[in-house]
Amino acid sequence: MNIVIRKDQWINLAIIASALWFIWFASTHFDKYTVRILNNIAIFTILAVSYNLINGVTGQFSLEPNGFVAIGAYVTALLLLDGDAKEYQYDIEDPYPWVLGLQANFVWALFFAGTFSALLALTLSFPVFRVRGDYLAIVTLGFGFIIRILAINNPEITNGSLGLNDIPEFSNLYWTGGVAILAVIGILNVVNSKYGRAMKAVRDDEDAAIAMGVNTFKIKTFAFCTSAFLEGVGGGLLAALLTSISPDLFTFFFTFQLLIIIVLGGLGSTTGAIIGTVLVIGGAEWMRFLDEPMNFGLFETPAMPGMRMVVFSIILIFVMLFAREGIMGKRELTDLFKRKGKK
Amino acid sequence: MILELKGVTKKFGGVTAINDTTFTVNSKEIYGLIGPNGAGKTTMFNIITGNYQATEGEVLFRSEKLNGLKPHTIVRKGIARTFQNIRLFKTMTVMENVLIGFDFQANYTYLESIFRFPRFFGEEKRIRKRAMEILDYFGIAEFADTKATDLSYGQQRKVEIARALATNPALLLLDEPAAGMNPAETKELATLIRSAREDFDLTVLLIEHDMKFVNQLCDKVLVLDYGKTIFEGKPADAIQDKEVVAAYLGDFAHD
Amino acid sequence: MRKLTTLATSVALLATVAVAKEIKVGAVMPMSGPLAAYGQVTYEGIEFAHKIQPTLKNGDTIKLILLDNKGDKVETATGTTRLISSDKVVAILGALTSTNTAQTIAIADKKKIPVIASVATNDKLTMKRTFANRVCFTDSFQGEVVANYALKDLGLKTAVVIVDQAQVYSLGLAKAFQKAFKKGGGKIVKKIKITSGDKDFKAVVSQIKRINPDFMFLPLYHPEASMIARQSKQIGLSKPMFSGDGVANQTFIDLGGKSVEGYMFTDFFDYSAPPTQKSKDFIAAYAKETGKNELNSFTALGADTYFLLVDAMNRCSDPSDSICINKEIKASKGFEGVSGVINMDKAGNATRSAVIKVITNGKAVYKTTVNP
Amino acid sequence: MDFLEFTQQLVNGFSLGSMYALIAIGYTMVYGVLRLINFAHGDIMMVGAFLGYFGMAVLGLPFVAAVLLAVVGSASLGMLTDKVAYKPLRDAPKISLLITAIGISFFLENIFNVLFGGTSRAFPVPEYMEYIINAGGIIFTVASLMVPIVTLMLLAMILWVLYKTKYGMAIRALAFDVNTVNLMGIDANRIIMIVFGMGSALAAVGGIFWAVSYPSVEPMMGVLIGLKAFAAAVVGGIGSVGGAVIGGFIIGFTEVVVVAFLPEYGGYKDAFAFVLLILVLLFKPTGILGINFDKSRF
Repeated sequence: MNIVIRKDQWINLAIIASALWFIWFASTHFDKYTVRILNNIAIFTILAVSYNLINGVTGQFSLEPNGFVAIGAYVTALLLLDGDAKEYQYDIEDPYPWVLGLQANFVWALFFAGTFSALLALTLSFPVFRVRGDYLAIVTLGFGFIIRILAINNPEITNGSLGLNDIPEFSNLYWTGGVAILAVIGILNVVNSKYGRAMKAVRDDEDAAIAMGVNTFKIKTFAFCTSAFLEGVGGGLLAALLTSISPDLFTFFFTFQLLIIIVLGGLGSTTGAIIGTVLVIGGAEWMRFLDEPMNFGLFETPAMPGMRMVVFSIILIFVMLFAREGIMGKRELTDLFKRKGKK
Repeated sequence: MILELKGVTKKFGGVTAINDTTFTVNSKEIYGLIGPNGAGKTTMFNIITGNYQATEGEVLFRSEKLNGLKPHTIVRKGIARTFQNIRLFKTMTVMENVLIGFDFQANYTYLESIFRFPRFFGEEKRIRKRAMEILDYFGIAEFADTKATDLSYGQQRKVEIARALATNPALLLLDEPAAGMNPAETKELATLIRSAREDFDLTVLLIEHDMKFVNQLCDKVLVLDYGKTIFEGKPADAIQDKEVVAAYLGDFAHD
Repeated sequence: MRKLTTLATSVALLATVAVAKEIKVGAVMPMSGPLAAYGQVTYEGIEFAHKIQPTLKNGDTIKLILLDNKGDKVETATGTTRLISSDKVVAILGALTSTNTAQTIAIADKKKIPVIASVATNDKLTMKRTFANRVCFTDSFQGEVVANYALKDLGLKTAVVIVDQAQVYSLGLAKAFQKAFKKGGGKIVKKIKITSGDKDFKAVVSQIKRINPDFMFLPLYHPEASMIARQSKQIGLSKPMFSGDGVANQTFIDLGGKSVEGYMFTDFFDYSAPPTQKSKDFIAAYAKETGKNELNSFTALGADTYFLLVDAMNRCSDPSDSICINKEIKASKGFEGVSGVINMDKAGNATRSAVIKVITNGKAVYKTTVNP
Repeated sequence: MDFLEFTQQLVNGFSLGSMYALIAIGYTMVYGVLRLINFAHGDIMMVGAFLGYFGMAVLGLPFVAAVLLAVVGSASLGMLTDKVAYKPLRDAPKISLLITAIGISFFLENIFNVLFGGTSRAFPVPEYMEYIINAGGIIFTVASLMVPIVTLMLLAMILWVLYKTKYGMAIRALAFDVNTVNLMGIDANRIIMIVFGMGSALAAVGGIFWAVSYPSVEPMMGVLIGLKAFAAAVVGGIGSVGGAVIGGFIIGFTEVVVVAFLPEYGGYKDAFAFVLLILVLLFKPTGILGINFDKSRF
């Protein structure tokens, strides 16, 4: 038993070390386009593993990421932009004085972004988890929507639909990749603890979990808030990567993309969420050919803009109908090693 | 006296599922709750565990009123249960299933688990050891890393009871533990329950259809019919009771 | 459209065979997602212009690379980075809306790659940027045009403004109009906020009916503007209505039906009175290709981003020198585009005339041209 | 605000609420039998509106025939989605079902976008529907009068089916217990299919009404309306058809009242449905006429 754990730890350390090496190598050797895609992958990894915690591990279907990512992005942007830059940008209404005064360094900005998201998640969890599960989906969907409405209708804070521009570009692969590694470790640590077990128990059979003395409300709230925290941080990283944010960035499509990622990777598997991110975010670039005219030799199909989205939704339905477990099922990478080791 | 129900009534809309039931279960007793289908036995369990709130009446556990408490709080006070149709956590191993029972007994916080504080390792080691002991007791230690739902029916039943015992209960509620078992398994189960009572210092309240099983195991039985108590006493006497026999006639026929 | 694309691809294929150098030009457009309708129309113009003029003066061919951004910022950023660092484009056309264009410019500006926007009218877009350009006029110019026309030509003194909080375009235009209208002695009696996607404006129009202004200014896109026109008609509110270029399309007239009769709006150009020779040729070619000569302004502006770029490239000794291209774009004076004569200034903004149209008998009829 | 103004807004709210109600009924019935938030329901409404549009603008059918086409087409589509996408997942975890529903919703939106473009199309409203009635200063079109009337008629019909027919009883029974329905000798899957058909047919009517009142159809039109209709279903009490109608009216009235009397908050109009939803979950999770689903089917 002990030996297995030790072996796991070695594997984990090796994975972390190679990830760090890769980040260094990519930052120094790859071209800008590849680095940008890697940045996107890193940020979406953070979002996917945390989204997977509530949806996959805890089995509570939520559609919130766009909302919390938006919160995180705005909090970070407001904290990173200095007073003058804000003064110059606000075009629709004059900003509130306190908005101009907001200021923090990148680390604190990310921390506040996460905390603010988590607090909102906590408030939402009270109405939502009072009833069972599936209302979460619609409430969070509505929440994401309301966040956008708030961003649009409070130009004194958010500059309305113009959004915030010229955000200092702090995010680079060291930041996004580093936070992604920390997020994955953190999430895996939760999953491999009594809390993670309780989350899975809630997913498998909520009544049985209650009968084991699990406070399911608390467990669901923990999962929801953790996921919101990391989504907020991810949003902050995104804002500092794009250097410009506006409400139309955080539409439901954002959430939909994450949903495909975790479903494809295997709901409940953190490794799966990472694999899904690489496939979908990397693959979305690759799948651009779907929008272009296709030459089948004998005949040519016309360009069909938007075909990608159709294909995406078919993939989602297909995975759910015929390959419900996705790529990884509920297993983790370390499980694969374990199985080999055992035999 | 460990459990006491006083005039408990439960109504669903217009239907009375349990009607003014009063009984007490003494410490270390094995107490049977029997009656035909739809008699309100499982409803009774759900009231004791807090899943349902009694419309009228009181539920007392070690003289403490349980009415209004959340189900998970009641578990922590020392009442554990199993389900009529086995409800194991299907994506988890046998070990993990039992560890869920230790959930509230492991003393580390959420942040301690994220940052892997020393206490996390200590506590995990402690509960894993105890979980292993319980599995050992039930003779299923070798399956610790097997997915719980891959086991045979009889073994799954054991895992479920082991899981319930992991919550360290004083009162164990078993909902038809022998259902679906063959006679040999049933016999083994009866022995196991009896020895567990001694080794874990347990009181057992069980729902059962198999009268033979009840007869050889229970110290006392309560017979319910459409929410009403029609008999309370020794199991041997129950079979002789006219009302009980009448209520059961249909049920025995198709069992 | 299908024919057009097939043709365009075959042309592109032929072009690659040619011996001359190939220079890549990028386009970032929402071809899917919520903005797809506008992106498709605009890109149609770029594509068609490319088909007409696929080579430079010196014989180099231009390869157009389109990236769909789905109307999304992350995709815009990735697409722009790809165009610059991986496809090595010399210039980028796009990205339709002001917010997405700002995203493209933020990246391109650092890499010193010129961007030409087709319809992004927000004033601040080109400020503090070196490589940002546009062929459309700005919100403030358009706002002024409407305000002056209403005050001076129509003698309207009081206005209600309906602004779409969710559209940068609407906010900018409303602000510019208000400023100019007040300056000219007019009075804004009420500013009503709506959100795009709204359909029911009964409460809004009955409020306006009570206020009874001289006219209504609706700096909106066609879905909302047409519904407001319809519902105004229903309650018997028949004040003059005025919009910007957001309603300058056939869909607006289709959606509005009879209720948009008399509706006025500013536009970039009028296909029935082509302002330049290039317009005439383009419309003729367009009519031949698609069978219709109602050239949408977005299509015309899309074409102009391309033509302006090619014109600037032709003036550079090395047509793949982005810095020179940018300089030449900004130096374009009296450029005869499809949508009219364009004069670029140092900031990268186009000085150009606006056209005012009025809807009569289900057709947008040219009324007057306003020169800056 | 005077009396006339108030009455005018009342009429507007009634008309708007009816449309939400028609769509909410479908949500509530599907939730009742399947415990599924059918995210694709709003998009079925969109398909209904599109079918109506095609019927009139392309096939040149008269209005009533186009409505029939839309109703039949949407009902078939609803039943088809059940058969293809939901039925194979009857024993799957609920989350799989919800994800599939999202997938269907996105699929419908995008396939329509690819095939017909994202530009709004003008819905050819029949002349008589736009005829304006002026009743002592209160102005409304024939359409806005017809919408609530037809809604109430359809509601009466649905209630009749639910309470007076064998299938209706099976639908109600299914909300509580799958076994009872099987005991009645009726195939539960068949009932579920019927529910999808009925719900989708009503959504199609709602979609056509929507297109008549606001004459444009586009692929994304069902998204927000669908969400609000679901909120209406929860406010009214999910699982209850009457509740869905009440919820629909509440949401409709709230919106109209907000825009009319609190114009500064007009921008938040779309948010109110969700705020109501959250309040209901906080204080009365079962909604106004709701049934406690947590405890049933235990």
